[in-house]
Amino acid sequence: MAIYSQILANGLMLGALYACLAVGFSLVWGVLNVINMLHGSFIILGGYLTWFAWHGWGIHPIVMLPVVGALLFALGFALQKLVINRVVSAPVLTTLTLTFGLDMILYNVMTYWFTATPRRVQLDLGAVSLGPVTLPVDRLVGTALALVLTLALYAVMRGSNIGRAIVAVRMDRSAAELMGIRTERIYAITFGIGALMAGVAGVVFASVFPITTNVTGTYLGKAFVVCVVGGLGSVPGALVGGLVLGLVESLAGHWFGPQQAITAGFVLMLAILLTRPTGLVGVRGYE
Amino acid sequence: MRSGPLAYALLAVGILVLASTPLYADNYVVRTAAIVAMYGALATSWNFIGGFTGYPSFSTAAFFGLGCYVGAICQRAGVPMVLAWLIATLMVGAFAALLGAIILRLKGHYFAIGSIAVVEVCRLIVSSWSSLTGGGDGLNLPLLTWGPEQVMRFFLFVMLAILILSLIATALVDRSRLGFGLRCIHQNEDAAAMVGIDTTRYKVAAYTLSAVFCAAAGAAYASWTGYIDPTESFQILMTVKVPVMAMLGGAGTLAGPFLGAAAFVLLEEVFWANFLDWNRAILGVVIVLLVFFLPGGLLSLARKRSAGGPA
Amino acid sequence: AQETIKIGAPLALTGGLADEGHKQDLVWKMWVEKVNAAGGLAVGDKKMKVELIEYDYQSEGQRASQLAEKLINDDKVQFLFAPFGSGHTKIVGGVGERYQVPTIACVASSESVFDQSLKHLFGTLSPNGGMTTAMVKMFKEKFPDTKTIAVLGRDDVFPKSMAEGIAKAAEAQGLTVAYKELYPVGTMDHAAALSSIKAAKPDWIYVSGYTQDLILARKQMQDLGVTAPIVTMVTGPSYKEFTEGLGKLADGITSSSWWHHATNYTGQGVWPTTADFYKDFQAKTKGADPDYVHGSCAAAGEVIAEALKRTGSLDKAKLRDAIASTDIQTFYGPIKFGPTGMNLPRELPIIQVQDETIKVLAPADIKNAELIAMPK
Amino acid sequence: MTEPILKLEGVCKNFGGLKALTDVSFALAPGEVVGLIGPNGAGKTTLVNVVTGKLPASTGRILFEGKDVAAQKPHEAARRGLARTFQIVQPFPQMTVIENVTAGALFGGGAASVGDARDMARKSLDFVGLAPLADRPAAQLALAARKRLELAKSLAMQPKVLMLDEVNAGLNSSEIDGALALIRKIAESGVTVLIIEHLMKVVLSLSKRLLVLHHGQMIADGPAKEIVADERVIEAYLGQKYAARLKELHHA
Amino acid sequence: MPEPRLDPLLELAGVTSGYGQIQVLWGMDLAVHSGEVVALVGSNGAGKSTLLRTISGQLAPREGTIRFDGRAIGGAKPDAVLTAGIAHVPEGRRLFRGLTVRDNLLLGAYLRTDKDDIARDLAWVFELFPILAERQRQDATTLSGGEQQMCAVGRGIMSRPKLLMIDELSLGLSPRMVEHLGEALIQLNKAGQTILLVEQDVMTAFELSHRAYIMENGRVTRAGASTELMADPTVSEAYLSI
Ligand SMILES: Nc1ncnc2c1ncn2[C@@H]1O[C@H](COP(=O)(O)OP(=O)(O)OP(=O)(O)O)[C@@H](O)[C@H]1O
Ligand SMILES: Nc1ncnc2c1ncn2[C@@H]1O[C@H](COP(=O)(O)OP(=O)(O)OP(=O)(O)O)[C@@H](O)[C@H]1O
Ligand SMILES: [Mg+2]
Ligand SMILES: [Mg+2]
Repeated sequence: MAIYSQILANGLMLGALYACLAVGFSLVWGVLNVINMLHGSFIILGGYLTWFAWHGWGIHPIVMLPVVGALLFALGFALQKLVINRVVSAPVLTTLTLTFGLDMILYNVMTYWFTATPRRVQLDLGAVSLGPVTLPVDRLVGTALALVLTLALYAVMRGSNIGRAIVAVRMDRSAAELMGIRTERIYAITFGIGALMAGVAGVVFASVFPITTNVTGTYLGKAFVVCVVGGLGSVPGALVGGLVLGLVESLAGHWFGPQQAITAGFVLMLAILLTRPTGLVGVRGYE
Repeated sequence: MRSGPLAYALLAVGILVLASTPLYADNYVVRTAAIVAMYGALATSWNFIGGFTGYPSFSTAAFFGLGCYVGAICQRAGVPMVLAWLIATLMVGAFAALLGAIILRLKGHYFAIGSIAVVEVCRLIVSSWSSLTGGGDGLNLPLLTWGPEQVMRFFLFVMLAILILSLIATALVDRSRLGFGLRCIHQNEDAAAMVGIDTTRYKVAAYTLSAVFCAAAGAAYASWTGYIDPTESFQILMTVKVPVMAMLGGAGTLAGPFLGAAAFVLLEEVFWANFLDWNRAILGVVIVLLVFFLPGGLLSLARKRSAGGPA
Repeated sequence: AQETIKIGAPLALTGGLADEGHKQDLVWKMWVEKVNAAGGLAVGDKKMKVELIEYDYQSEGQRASQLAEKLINDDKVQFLFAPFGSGHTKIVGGVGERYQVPTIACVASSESVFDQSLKHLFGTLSPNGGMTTAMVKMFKEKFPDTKTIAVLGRDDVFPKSMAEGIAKAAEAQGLTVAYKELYPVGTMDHAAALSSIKAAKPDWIYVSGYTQDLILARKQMQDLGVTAPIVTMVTGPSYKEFTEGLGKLADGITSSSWWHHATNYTGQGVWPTTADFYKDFQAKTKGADPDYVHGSCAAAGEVIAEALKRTGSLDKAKLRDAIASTDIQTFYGPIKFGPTGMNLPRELPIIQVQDETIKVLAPADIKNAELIAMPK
Repeated sequence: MTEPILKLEGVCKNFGGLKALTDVSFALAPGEVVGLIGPNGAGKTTLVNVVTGKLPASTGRILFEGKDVAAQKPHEAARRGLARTFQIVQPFPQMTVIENVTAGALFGGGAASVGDARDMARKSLDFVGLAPLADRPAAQLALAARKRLELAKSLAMQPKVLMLDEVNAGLNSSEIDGALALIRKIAESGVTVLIIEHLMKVVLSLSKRLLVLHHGQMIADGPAKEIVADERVIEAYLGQKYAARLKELHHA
Repeated sequence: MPEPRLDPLLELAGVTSGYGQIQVLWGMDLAVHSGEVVALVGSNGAGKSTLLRTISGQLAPREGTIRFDGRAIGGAKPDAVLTAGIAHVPEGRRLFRGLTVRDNLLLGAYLRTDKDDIARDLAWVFELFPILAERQRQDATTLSGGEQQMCAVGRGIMSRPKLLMIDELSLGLSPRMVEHLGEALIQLNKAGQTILLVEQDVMTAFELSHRAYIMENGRVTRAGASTELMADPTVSEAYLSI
């Protein structure tokens, strides 16, 4: 029994990190209808910035959170404004190819500058015990941050003028223009928010996982799975998707061995794709 | 979409150039020609589902990888090489038909994701089924004992044969009821069903066609290199690269995917040889520029020239 | 007519193995520089300069084989250096075999690579086997209470063979294997496996994988309170990235390696002693420590030098036979290839991180510390 | 009365909790032209979708030539001779007009080859008067022509029953007059026609019999004259003012 | 009805416009005065929607001038035109799926920052169309066609425009629904709203408007008071019938 409470706790904490990793990707995909192949690299970029600040100047990751967020927002905004906006309404294959090409560039730049060495912010905050369950403090903080950030994003999407404009542009670009919405700007803001969330996830990840350019593909794959499981383009979807994936991987790892954990995640995703394409809590309209 | 004499001429020239490389060039050029033919076959296969039908499939690496493994396992069990390739082609084709019946219910981005997931799941399953596949250790195949030139020529002609078969299939489909139906589905699937097209069957047929040539190429490739492992056989990169090649040449056309593959492979050659640290980034830049300035693919250039404007 | 000796190397400069690729690149360039500064390599009685031709194969096996062919056909190299890792070595070795180009593998240690009768492939690392039996024996001796072992290995050629090897060796010497699983490439989290290991309460935890897997595993062990008197990670502590990434957490971790700069070998070549190599390396990298990849790759050059000297010609078949009969001493240790082309087994260093530095526990002649239990 | 060609018995269709169709029953005799009217959201398009297999019925039977076809797929419906047009026109936009119609002939009309289908398509284009635009891409057509293309495509399928979902919406009076003549011609060739339209002029001038859907229920089925005077229909659909206008017109 | 002012609120002179190589408008002249309801009728493809798109900035005029409220707005971007005071209710309603009725209405006020006034206008829209108040938490695209049209008009009103342009008020609506919406428009106009109405159903258009323009092939062919046009036999011949 003790082991199960531990497995569940592991799953939930991992799941929150997954949610954090995926929410920006989901937003960009849902709103811009662009599969952002750069997302994994954005996360790693955020992680590297955090690591260098910590390693070089001893700046605490918490301080870097807003800094990295702002930098990646700017990067995302600029990329969308100057590059992606030119083909934003083209078919899937075109936008995907474009972001794939951009990712090749960013990836190459990052391996050149940062090398592929795994780096880690050694905060090592220890762990707390709740009865039989051991909870690593950095993951707890990461979980809390992930929740706070996704909720903040949710609030922005639901309650603010910008949030409404983002949905409107997604649903009907030319009608949105008639509302006075500058669609290209909204696209750039959305992409910026996506990059911001990726960067912030990178900050959290840098203190929890070893960061290296090798894992950009893995992160991207996780983001895919989380989005599909939870439901595309919706913030609560990313949260639910992340948690479910974390739990499934954790339980499958325990029952069938770590070799099957990732397979279980993908199988879950395929099952959901086929039975409930809108995801567990997906909003209609993003198909 | 109709392929004119220009396309056929380009194809004939391209294939002749590839086939004649052993006459005048060294073995590495012959190898590059074989690789061009192989990617040409992969891109031409992809064209059935991605170009004709408009379904952004990223399953290529799954079919290629399964082809590698089925072929390798058969060969290790003592099946003669060419027969092993045939078995691989048929089995993967059957697998694609079954899989297609399931995942072709998805559309757009969802289909894209589902088809990528297929690659990952295949890789994971192959990798954990060690008793059959050797898991992470991979599998060794009997190496051909001929000299390097003979081996290379042999595989050049094998890959060319697969390419030519895929092109013939494309030309036949293009003129048939199937091709017409697939194009209708591409344009408007609801309307296609309403005029009496059995969309599920047609899509499954396209998906299967997109698999068989990949499987054949994979099985032949495995025999060629003599060693396969899960990471090399199921490469996400290949699965993205092949559609990019098709787009580069012109998706949905007869000659486009092959030309795109040739152009892409040659570009890669140039960049590796000359830019050690930046080859990936430079290729990225090229892709970005292509998306911007040549969205219809290389063939659209030729078409503009010859037709003097958009049709 | 040939003016230079050409050695070709497909390298992973980008992609998953970029770090390893850059290490190989670094020492090979060091070696070539040093050789050419001394006028080149002796071929019989004349000296010829060495040229190293590298291409980035982006950590993709298909491309590695393609570039190996390019090196042979276009660049007409006389020798190939195989890239990092058993899988890619196998691929490049296959190409070398087909063209009968001698290929030196310096970072492949799985016997499975060398058992397929590739007559032109030679490996400077000793077989993995040397890393398991001796280790079990030593740990049992020092810590007689060691009864159970938990093994977690990455599903990839080398780490998998290590995981399997250690489990077999442990069982053979009377230990119980309490847990043994492989994790797939691309695993982001070890919590589930570690929680199961924790429940099994083993006396010895053995994890194999690449540096980033191992850093994560160690960190999560700490987080989840998973401990054992002995924790071994292969090949973690052999790399400085591992200790750098973990800091204090690395303390107490044991491992084995093929080579360590604390050894003191004397032999032939541009670096007659281990100390010479160490000094040059430190100068080149502004104070970094080399690891076994650096050592083994640098020594690979000496194999070629020796073969050229002995044959005095560039005839590939003669060179191959000369390499097969190599029997030299180098700063890296003795190199003598067995019938499969692999360097002969020898007693390999068992190491442990103590106070964030690497200590050698065995073999006796280079030992500089005693095994200690993992700090709690 | 002859054996009905199409007959619905107790057809229901739910979307989650929403009852889009409740217990709908009616029958069409071969060659009949019937109008289907009802307020927005009454379920008219849904009815067409259910009959043509685009949506499965929740319960109920759909008999086509006496055979229960409730479980059919859209392409099966098309091959049986149940053709429809879409309220929002659905051409194959990048194909030419003739290719669009060829698709109808090839797959729904049972043409033996692409060549035969092309010949059938030409006839169909001549019939609707689109022949001059045969080689234009469908996307370039103006609305009226696009609606006629929908018609031509359906006709090429050699339908026995043709369901027209607002083919005249958005057309002006002279265009409507042209369309009316066309539909009459189709009906005369023996095709059973079900017309869905909000334009009473069209419905009344073509069909003697009207069906009225309201909130998914069939609230009236009978001769057009009686229906337009029915209080429930006026209340639910026509509105008093319009009904008055209609009455004036009848008197005039 | 309020007395129309003399100097036009919106004035087009010689406007040409189109899509890519296709020219649709060929020298359009048109004026709308404050307080008026002006109808624009004409056959399919005459260019009515194109005209509205050109005014609202979705298309740039190639030649000619568009003046609004004393300023030239030709070629301005949609957000600038909206700020100047023109709202465009597009053909086919175009409500935003995934957003509630209320959110759709609020998007009409996207460029406004006066919170209190927005709330007041929202209340006024709900008063005008009580059904929307009832359904305000519902996804807008699940409304019936007529309700959607109300929501679209309401969304236009929410920008508090000086001129409200409505494209195809009655398209796909039942006669009863058209009647209902017409009444709402008259009420709106009585409250001072200037309206430019594009309408296929000429009868409805004439009934609702003070003046009307008849367009053919991108040009104005007739213009005048609606009652006069309705009485004109040549007009009724071509356009009027039930
Ligand atoms: N796929 C669907 N999912 C959920 N609800 C639907 C779906 N299709 C239609 N509906 C709902 O069913 C009801 C009937 O719609 P339908 O389109 O059949 O009406 P209609 O009579 O054709 O209206 P109109 O005259 O406006 O075209 C509406 O409330 C509509 O919102
Ligand atoms: N996006 C577009 N691209 C190219 N041509 C267009 C486009 N939109 C409309 N057209 C063409 O412009 C002409 C005028 O169209 P417009 O929509 O303005 O007409 P309309 O008077 O509003 O007609 P309707 O009554 O059908 O709404 C038509 O010939 C149409 O085909
Ligand atoms: Mg309808
Ligand atoms: Mg219009």
